[in-house]
Amino acid sequence: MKYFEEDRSKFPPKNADGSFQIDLESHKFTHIWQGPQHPGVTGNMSLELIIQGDEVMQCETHVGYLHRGFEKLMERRKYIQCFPLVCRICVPEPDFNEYCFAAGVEELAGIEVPEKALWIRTLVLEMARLASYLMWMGGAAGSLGHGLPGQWTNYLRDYILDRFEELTGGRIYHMYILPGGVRNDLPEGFKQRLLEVLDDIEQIMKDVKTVMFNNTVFKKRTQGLGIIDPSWVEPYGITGPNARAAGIPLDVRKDSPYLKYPELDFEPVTGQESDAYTRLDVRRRDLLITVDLIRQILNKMPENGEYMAPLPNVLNWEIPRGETYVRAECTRGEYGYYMVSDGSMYPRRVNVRGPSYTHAVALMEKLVVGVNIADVAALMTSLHTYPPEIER
Amino acid sequence: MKISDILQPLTAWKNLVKDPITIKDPLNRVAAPRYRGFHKNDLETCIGCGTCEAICQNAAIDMVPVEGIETKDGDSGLRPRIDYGRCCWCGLCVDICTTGSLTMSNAYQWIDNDPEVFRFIPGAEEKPWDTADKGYKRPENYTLNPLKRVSMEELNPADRIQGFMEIVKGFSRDQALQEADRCVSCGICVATCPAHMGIPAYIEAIRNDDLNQGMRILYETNPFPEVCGRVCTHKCETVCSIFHRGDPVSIRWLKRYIADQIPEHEYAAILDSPQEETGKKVAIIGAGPAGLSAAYYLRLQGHTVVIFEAQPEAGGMMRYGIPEYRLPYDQLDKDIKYIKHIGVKIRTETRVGRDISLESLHKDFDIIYAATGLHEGRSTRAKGSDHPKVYQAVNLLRDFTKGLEIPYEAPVIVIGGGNVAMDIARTLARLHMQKMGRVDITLTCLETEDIMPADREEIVEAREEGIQIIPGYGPLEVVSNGDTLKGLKTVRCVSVFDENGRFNPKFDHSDTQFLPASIIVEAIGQGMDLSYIPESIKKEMKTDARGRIQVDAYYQTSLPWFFAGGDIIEGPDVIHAIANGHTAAKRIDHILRGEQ
Amino acid sequence: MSNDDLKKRRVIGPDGIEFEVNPMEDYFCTERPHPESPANRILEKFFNWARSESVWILGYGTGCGAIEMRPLMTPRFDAYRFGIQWRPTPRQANLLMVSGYLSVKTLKRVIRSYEQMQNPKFVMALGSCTINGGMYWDSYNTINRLDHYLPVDVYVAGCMPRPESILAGLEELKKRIRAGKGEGANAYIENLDWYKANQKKIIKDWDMPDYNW
Amino acid sequence: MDYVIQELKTLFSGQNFEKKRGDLLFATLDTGVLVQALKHLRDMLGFRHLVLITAVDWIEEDLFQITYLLRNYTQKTDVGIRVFVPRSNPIMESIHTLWETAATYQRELHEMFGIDFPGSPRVNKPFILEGWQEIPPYRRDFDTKKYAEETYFPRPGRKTHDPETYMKQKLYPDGTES
Repeated sequence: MKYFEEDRSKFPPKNADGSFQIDLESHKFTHIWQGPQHPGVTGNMSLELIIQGDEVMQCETHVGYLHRGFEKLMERRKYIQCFPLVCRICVPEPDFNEYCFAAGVEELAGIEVPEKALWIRTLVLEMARLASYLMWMGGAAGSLGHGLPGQWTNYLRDYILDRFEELTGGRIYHMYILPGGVRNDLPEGFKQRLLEVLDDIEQIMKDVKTVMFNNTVFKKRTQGLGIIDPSWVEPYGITGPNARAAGIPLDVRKDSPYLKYPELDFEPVTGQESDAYTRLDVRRRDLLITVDLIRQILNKMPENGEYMAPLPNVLNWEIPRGETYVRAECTRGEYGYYMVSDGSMYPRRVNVRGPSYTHAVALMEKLVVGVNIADVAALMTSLHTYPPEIER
Repeated sequence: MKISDILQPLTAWKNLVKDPITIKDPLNRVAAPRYRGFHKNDLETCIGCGTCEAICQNAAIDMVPVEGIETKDGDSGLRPRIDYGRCCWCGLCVDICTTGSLTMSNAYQWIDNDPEVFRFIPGAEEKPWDTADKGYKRPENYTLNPLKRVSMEELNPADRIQGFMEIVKGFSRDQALQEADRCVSCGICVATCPAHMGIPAYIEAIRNDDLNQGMRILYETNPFPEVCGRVCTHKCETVCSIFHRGDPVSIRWLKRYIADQIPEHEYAAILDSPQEETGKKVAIIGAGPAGLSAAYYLRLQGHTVVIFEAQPEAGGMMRYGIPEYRLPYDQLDKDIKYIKHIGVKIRTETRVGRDISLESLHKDFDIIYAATGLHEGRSTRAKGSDHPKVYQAVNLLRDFTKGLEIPYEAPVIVIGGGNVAMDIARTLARLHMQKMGRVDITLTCLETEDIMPADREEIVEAREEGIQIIPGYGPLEVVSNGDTLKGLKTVRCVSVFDENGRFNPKFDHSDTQFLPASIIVEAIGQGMDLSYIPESIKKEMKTDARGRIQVDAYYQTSLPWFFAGGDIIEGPDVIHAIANGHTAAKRIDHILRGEQ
Repeated sequence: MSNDDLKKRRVIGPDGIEFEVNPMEDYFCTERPHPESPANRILEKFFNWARSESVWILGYGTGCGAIEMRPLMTPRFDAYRFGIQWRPTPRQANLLMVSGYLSVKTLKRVIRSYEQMQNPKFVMALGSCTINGGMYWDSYNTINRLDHYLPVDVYVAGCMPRPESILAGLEELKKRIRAGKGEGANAYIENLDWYKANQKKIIKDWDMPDYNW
Repeated sequence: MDYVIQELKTLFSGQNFEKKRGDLLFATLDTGVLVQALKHLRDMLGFRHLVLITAVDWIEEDLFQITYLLRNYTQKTDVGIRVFVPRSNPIMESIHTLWETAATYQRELHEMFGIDFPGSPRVNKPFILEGWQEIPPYRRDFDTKKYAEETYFPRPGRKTHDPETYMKQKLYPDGTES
């Protein structure tokens, strides 16, 4: 949807691959950096933009500001020592890392995880999804100068963090899903307190829908913005809500069910328009599904049972030679761990596939061309990218 | 554009009348009961094993000495110091802590402008959160290292009582790997082992499946792996850090596993051969563990070593004291043969003082090392204990090993609560079974069961084999009728040691028992026979008030050419004997090489 | 692309006139900064009080700690009630919050951001990583000790420090400012050579002026 | 999965098939046939989603393993294709023409392992690192701890003691019983 016609005759000629021919020295273009120190980028990354007027002609994503070399560090740590490390790879929802790493180790070492632990893991992953969505929702509203929903969702997220704190002992980094199970049982009265938070969330999400999604300004700015063609999903490796908003129901929870998802009743949310508004709306509805899933989990979870499989001495833990790939559906799409073991006490190689890797680099660079400079931030948040999982 | 889309958002104003959700006093907010906050350490419980340091992936923990904490058996005297410039509060150190001393409080505020201060020894440096009762503790039913021992296959009592077959089967490869896996390699045990064997190192060799390396480590400090792998008193296991929360690592059985797996003929290829001949000569009196151990290490240095042994075969108490079901002779022979293999000469049935004089040895050899052991039984000196049917355990065990007939008429009473008493009782039990088809043996001792000096498993196994044990009674009188022994009158012992810890039993004479017996065996301790040392030499040697030879830390007596070691110095214990044989050998080697 | 922008070159302007640009000299001030001496004592006390009550944080999420900024900015912890707020540009901020580890790439940007901030300015370091490397102590890409590169006023322990902790840290910072101890900016200028040497040792492609006014 | 094995075996002489969990298969192919094989997997067998490209350094064998992980969304199965290139001359054909997003992965591999993908867009441009002058950091012969200690000099004043040696010093310094 375009609201005014532009004079496109002054636009530069195009190259064979569809990109614009840009001659910076001609002074017809402006070369600006958005980020890393900029309120309009998600996290610590930057976009190098070339604009003409206020329209983006070319974009290059720069990452690496958060590179800590996890994959290298893991090679010199024992498996158990990698466990506190992995959750740091993605700050807003560390638990998917913990789960993928644990599941990979369990698969390579042949460990059977107790039933109760599987349930608790499912619960933790869904809680993480909730926390992450809620925080992102604030960012998405904020990127359009819409401060209010962020105030609401962030305090709701904080309630979830409080529940995390009493369950896992950690607020941001939970370090809870250990290879073999989880580190502790649910505390007393936990279910009740969590259910109360869920009620709050449902209540506030109604307001968020009214205030944000039904808001004319919001609609006008996001509808028609950054349309992902369904045919891009495969060449660009798009997963998660970004693909679902394009009408392609990709959801690891359904496609390759893990943990207790086969026993839970839900349908992946999809959209049709595939623009920023749809992506945001798909996430909002997915958030509500998560609330429902947590209720189901709490209902079906057995009261008692072991939460940890017996482990060998973790200080001398050698894992048989082999390789595997484990995936989980996080808020942004497919989160995966490719692990190679050489039979020693140290992993040979762990490769983390964060969904933002494809979304924030190749896809973003393509989508942002032709977008108004003021909408770049909104477009980015609509893709829901987290830089730490790109560069690791 | 719908008009409702413009008006609806205005409903947000309703929040104006809602209660605020802001935390009033965020600075003093208490964290969750499980919160992983700052560390606490109970310095009394902590043993400074350093496992927390080993698991910390951030290298945040240093083990440092702390004032007021002494280094002693089972406690390194070190305590963890945590660098909060490294810590990530994962709590793995708490999870792996072998004693459970390390915990976390739920305190979380530490602010300073000096980056150097974020380093502290929990427990030793006073912190506001030391008294916090909430915080992360290791959950129950959750452990990162297996606490249960791999069970050892043993003959069941009904089978083992039939003969002198070895009871303990030994680990299979899988079992050994699994048990070796339990070791956290803290090394606390090394100091307690009298021989200071490289325990974590050889356990690691088992884990790596490199038994040859394991063998080399064993022989660095102990040339009797087969013997010690079976009958060592395993003091190391009593201080094992895993013992604080679970079963100690079966260090003894793992040692045995290494030795058992390597056939005798491969020893020479694996182990070091003796160095070049030095031409120096050492005579050793007594081919027991101390003598043989000294001989082995002296021979390795290239000295000529001759051992003089009174008995027909080498081994000393290992052969003539320990029954075959605990230590099969072929295993003992395996160790001794290798010592002989490297060139140690053993002259058996040569009693110094009778067949050859000490003076002539002094003339022919540069140094003499005496390790003649404790082979004289001690009497209870109870009334009537000079009766001919009252025997000494050491004598019976020696005769039995030699293949001589020993008396066994039921009922038998054994007096004594130590391992020798158990050995003779269980040997006789086997004889009873073979000759009579039933066991009729009663063992009585001064000590109550909790302080009986015998190994726990010996007591349990003796009971399983049908031996009745009556602890807490002392012998009062041997009742006899001429040549026939009637039995033993005992009296209840109230306390064995006085307040100074000296042996001074007190009895309650109102509580006596009469135990019928055909023979009585005394097994309350052994004495030494030093008659081979001529008075002229003895006079020059420093002795204590009770006539015992005085030695320095290297087992050298006041005569520079005369060393003494083994049980006559240290009291009865195989591993001590082996250790001081090694110590003496190192000193002797120094002297022979003219070093100080 | 970025490095070429700062190279000295000849360009033709929109009006067709060719001229030389040398961005390093044209866009940046080459003069060395000077320490600022305090105003008279009573006035300085008042200034310090005012500064302490208006701590404006540069909204730059340098590391994981940035995740705890959102709760602080929002109603639950509501740091605004303590006079604290977040600003989008360095020119408007006086507190640089280094939220955890700094990769070399980020450090370069952090230095620029810090130097662009107006005096007096303060630095707060969050988490283990800024003290001694934290869990990335052996990483090839993250610094170990922040105090080698920037003058730090307050350290907050934790991984990550909770919002409550950060608030306590801010309270401590306020106290320091009021006591006249928030002299980090002057300390940085006084020891500029030392700081620059440290920075240049690890920022291998130093392509900016020594001091980014 | 058996038909995939069959096809890979007959058409591209694949080896070392390794089935994991029933829905994940690993196979080794020659570098020469890789692009054809990936194209075949994508167009004929429905493996249309490129999950990731990554490398493993087998320094002992002097080889880099490059793994291409593909997913079939209809069958819900994954195939991991391994190829090995020599460490001394690590060059691999680029597949950015098959999947646009492959270029990003290849750029990272070039930077982190030093594996070259001629023709891949921006492959020589630094991606994550900036001003890096050492050997590519993910290679196993790069010692990150040593580099970090030399470059970022950890805070001094720390000293630790090994319990075993410390107890020896304290209790039996000359190796003998006290």
